[in-house]
Amino acid sequence: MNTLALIILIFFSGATLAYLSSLISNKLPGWVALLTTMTGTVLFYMSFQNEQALSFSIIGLNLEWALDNYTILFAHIIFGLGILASLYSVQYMQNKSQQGSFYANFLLSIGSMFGIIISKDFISFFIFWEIMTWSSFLIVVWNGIGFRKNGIWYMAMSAIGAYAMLTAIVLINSEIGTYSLQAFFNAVQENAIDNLMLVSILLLIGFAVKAALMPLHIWAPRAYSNTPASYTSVFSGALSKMGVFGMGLVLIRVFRFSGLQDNFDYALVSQFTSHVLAWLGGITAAIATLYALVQKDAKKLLAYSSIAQLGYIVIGLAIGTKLAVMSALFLAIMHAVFKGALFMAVGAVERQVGTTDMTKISGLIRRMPWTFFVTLVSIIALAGVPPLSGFVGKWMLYEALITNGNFFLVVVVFFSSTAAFLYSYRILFGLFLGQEEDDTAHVKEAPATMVIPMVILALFLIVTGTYPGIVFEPIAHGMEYLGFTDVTWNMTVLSNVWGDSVNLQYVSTTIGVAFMLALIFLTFKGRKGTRGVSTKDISTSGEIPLEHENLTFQLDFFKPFERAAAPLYKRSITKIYEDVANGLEALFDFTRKIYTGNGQTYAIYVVAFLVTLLIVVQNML
Amino acid sequence: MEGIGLKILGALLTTIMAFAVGMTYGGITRKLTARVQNRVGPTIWQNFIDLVKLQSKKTNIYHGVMGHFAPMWIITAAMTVLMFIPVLHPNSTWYSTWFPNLTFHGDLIFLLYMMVFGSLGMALGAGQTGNPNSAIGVTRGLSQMVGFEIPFVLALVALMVQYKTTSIQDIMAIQDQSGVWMMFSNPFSFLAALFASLGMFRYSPFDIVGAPAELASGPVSEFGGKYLGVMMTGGSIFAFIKLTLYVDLFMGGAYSIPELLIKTFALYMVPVFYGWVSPRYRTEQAIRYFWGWPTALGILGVIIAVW
Amino acid sequence: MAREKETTLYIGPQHPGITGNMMVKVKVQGDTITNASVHVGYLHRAFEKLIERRNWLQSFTILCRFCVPEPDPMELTYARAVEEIEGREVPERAKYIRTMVMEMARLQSFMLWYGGQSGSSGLYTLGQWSVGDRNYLLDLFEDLTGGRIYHMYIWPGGVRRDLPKGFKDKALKTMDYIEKRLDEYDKLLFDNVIFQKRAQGVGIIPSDKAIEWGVVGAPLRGCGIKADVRIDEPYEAYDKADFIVPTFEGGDIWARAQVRRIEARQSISIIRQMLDKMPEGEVYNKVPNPMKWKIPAGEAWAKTESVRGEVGFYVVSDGSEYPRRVHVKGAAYTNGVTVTEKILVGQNIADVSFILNSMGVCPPEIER
Amino acid sequence: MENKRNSQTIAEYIKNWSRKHSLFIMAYGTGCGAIEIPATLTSRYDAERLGIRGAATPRQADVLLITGYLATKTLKRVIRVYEQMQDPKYVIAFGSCTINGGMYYDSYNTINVLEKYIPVDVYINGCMPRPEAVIAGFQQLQDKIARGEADNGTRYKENLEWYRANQHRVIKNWRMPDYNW
Repeated sequence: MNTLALIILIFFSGATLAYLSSLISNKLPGWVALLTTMTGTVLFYMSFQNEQALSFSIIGLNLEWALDNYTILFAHIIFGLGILASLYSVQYMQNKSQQGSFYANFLLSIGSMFGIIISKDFISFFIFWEIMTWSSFLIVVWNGIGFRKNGIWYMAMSAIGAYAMLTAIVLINSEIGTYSLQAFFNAVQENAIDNLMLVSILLLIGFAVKAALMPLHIWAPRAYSNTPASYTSVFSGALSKMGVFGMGLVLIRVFRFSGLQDNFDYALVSQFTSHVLAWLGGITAAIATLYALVQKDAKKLLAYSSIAQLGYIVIGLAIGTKLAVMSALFLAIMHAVFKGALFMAVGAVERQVGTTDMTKISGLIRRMPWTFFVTLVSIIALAGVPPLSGFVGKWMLYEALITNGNFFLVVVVFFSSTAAFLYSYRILFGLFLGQEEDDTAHVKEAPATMVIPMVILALFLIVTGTYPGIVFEPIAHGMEYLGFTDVTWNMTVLSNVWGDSVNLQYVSTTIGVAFMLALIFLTFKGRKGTRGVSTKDISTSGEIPLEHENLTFQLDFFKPFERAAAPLYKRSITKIYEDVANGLEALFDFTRKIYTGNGQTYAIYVVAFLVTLLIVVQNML
Repeated sequence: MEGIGLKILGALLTTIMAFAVGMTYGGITRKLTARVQNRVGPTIWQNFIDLVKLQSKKTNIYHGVMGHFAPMWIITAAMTVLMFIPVLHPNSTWYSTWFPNLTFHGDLIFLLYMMVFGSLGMALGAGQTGNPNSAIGVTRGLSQMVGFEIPFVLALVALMVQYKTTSIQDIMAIQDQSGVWMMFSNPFSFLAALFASLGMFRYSPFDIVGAPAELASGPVSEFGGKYLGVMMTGGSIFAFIKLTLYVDLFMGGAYSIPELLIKTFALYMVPVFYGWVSPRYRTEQAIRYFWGWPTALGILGVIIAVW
Repeated sequence: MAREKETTLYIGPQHPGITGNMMVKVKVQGDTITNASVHVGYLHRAFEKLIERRNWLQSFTILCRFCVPEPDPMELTYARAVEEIEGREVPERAKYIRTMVMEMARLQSFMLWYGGQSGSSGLYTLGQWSVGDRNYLLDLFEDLTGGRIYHMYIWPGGVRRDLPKGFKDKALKTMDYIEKRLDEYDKLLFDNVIFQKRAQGVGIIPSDKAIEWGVVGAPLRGCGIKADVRIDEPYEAYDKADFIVPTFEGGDIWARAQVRRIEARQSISIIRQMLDKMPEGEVYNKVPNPMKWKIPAGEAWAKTESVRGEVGFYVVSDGSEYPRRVHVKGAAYTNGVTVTEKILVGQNIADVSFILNSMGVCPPEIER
Repeated sequence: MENKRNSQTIAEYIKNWSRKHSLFIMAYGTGCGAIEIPATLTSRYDAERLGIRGAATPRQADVLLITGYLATKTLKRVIRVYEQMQDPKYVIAFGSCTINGGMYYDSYNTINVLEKYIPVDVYINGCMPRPEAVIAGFQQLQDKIARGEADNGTRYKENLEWYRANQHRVIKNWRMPDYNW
């Protein structure tokens, strides 16, 4: 049997099995899921060197599945994160109820993600897309809490995306008569599609929803913060990358290498759309960052941070130069790694302490040192500080923007990544630093099966900080699939088109040597008589604090910044949507009055609708 | 591999020079400040004496591992950035012998990010001590950083666009070839960067991080003895780094050490002068300040650089 | 008890931002103060009790230590109360000298206030200048009384000594110098945009609440209310001096600073007038042997205007060598404790020491 | 005595020399003597020329100034501040009140002899001591440091029990964190 089909089958049957096993014991599904992901992953890595392809037809539809280099790139994310997340999940979900449905959906979504990236026709692409959406939706509302608050936005936004995508698929089919992706790309090359721009934009909307691009992002903070952390790392790390996957296909294969750049109108529109997207990405990054740094809840903070990071990725894809795309794909992988690690770390805190509210916890560093280490490494990578891998992606993005002439966009990106230091510090301080309180004195480090996946991810960040070539290699292959030629990369040296470079090996060596020198000097000099003291022993102006007084700075962390940036915080996008929704409700009220209950009236409506549709479609074609 | 010994010697020399210059500038500032304030003031070597004293103090306490690491992060960041910054002009003979270090292996954007490394360590260390003043100081510092980075980055973008390179050597070389310093060819960007430097040096009115009367010196309030000494060392190296960076980028670099000293000192006096006559801003006022005129100047600079 | 949400910040007693030895405990949310409580008691020496064990003149050693930055109003007020009970006359020249000393004390206190303002605002140059220049005034005091800080110069029945030789010239010269310097301080402080931004609209005392809360002194006049013992109930030679009492609207730090700025000028003017108009004659209506000096039973209430506001002494004598009871109504208590607690709420952390300084808080006077 | 400086090793000499010329004073005005500290530090007397400058927190300070009488409430804070200072540390006591209670000898709320509660290096007599006297006191301390005789922290640690007992005698409400000295 074909491996691709086998992997899909394993995941889907694993999902069923997980659900069924939950009827026996609440502990079983976790192991079933772990086993399934392991089998799937092993199968994939055993076979992905061979060119895999499969095509079959069901009820007259030709379905094609195949592996290519671009697919493999994303498959790495899905399987890498999937297996770590399911290992993490076993202990994390230990005492939670309804594990059957959780794991079933968990496996379904991983399987369907793999299905999406191997789909070479629109039908299976869309089916897998919907399975992914639904399974993730079911996890968002898994515990039944806050369905209306959290799930509804996700469903609404996903529906918008799905309809946009479906319309695009139907339009494509009406043009070229087939659902094959390859046929679509060929048609694009030959300029055989009339309303290509409309199709592309519709597809982009569909993908932008998953990539949480503004203004379609509002589902993300709610959905991310409401899911169990073991899934959130997959959700934010891998599932959102499906949007990136699709956007990459559209923005690069359709816009950039369509062979239509000579067509002035087309070039203009595609350029324009790219620019709009890039700016949307920039604005997403900036605004989401601003929202992230006012969050009280660590998970929410990370959710907004995810949106911001995806903004950078979208910028890279929309700019579309070699360096930009490379940075976007690199950031996509790195985001999967560090955000996966961060969500896992926050999940560990949630499991051990019981909350992720940063105003309620502080000083966990001595209680959970490994979790702190992982968070620290991930945060440094997220902030883009050398010598960790986040810097590599940021560097390439800046260089791409500057060399490409997007001067003001680079300032926006810089603003948001500088502001990202604020929330980075917020989360480190909020959870791990500050006063060590007595009410968290009993807290212990998370179990090993939770710590190990996190540490693996953190180590990956450290290694790729000096040797990003490990990741560049699959990216370069993937970019060749997208149509770039001569994608150059180096194991440890970054360089831009102007010939300026950064040698990461020297960077990390220098940092290492300097740090070792400082460490030796500081640690061994005057070591005698030095005692470690608790955080109670601080200079509070000579006073002795009372028991109930709080000495950790927790509330409204960046109030002065908020005040300074007050105009940027004024208008919330959620509010705008709610206004729109209220308007629509009024409209629907009005519409309901039209329904008279008379069959003939309905018939008239239907006919009128069809006529209008006909006219519209005629004009469009 | 020949000349590795020479390289290490050069790196050592750079570090010592940066340290000595940074400390001496601090001492001169103290002396000048004292003269402005009708005082005799300490000797200009006072900072060195303070440093020796701090190192000779016993360290009775430390607040956990991050508190112990914080000074190390600062000094590490300082030394690393120093290695990647061209201290003198690449065409000068001194440079090729003693100061090339690793300057060909990093560029401007790398330096920008590397400079944050130390602040992050400091922030973490200050956070672990558990002193609320420290945490408030850190949030103030980070907020202010978002403020002054905007004009600074605008100036740098103008620079990179104008010269079509992100390498500092190339920027210096182009200024040398054209014979016009950046500060004259694009004065708006230079002014924006200069305003940003006020925030970078944290003299009045932007000394909101430490602000003794408000936060009892903020982040460093729990660090004494050798920790404070190492932080002081890192701080003076950073002062030298910032000045050298400005000289390299906007004043065409320096061919000899005396020239470097003159240029850096002239630049250094700008925030110092400003500090003598200014009270302290509140945090949001400081941020607003940077987002006002300096940013407008920066945008103007970019527009001029593009067209 | 459950842990509070707001962060507690201890500003004082050991804190560079506090004026003297007291503590302001603030609860902050973000950097906004939600609750402030002023804690005192660090300087309590039981002065009022100690005075009961000292005889009428020995008390003066303790009296001047009530308020370290400006001790003279305490001496004067007490002396006036004692004089009132005993009915002792004060020579005309002594009245002029007393007025002059009072204004000199006021002026040096303003100089110290400039120093405090500089420390809390980060404008250190100003503080170095003004506190340094204050030494010239202290030199004058030294010439006149023999002490730099504590003078014990004003006694019941006048002042201890007449002006030393050449004092007038020296004083006038110093006044010229100080006046010149004050202009420079104003350029540095009041013309500074940053100071204006920091001071305006911060630490507002509502003018309709000012009387109700018991605000006195410059803060009261900064609310637009003209109240000053020197013109309301002129004592010593104030009725012969020509001066204005400035008022400003707003009740914020800026208004209080403006009040002080003008009052400093007025003090110089009064000192000059006193030196000018001073009649010749005796300065001391000598008391008998101080150790055996008894004053008749009775009680008296005297008040004067110090730099912080109205200071009142209520003195009771039972006819013996020792005061029966001395009660002090200090100016700093209401300003520094009750009012400060109220106006700190809602302000920024950055403004705490600014507000404390503008309220003229003087912890030793609060404690007694 | 004179020989003491010569008997120091080079390293000790450098240490003591640097300590002598760099004194960070604790900004804690405990009593009325604090009024002369600004004067000492500012332009006319300018203590900074001797390397004396203010420090904001006890961690960074070398010299604790007890500026005058100590109320028992303040004593508690002073002890805490003193214990938080890093070795080597020095104490300078201002005014007569720290020696024998001065004019507050019969007050119920002040301590009379400071030496009983924390070790003192230098006393500056007078009420209040003039800035000249303060600077002279500092110079005396500097000489003492240069001779290597200023061992305030060691003295405190060695006689901790005695000091603690005295402190407990006056501070009734002893609610202080424990230190493992």
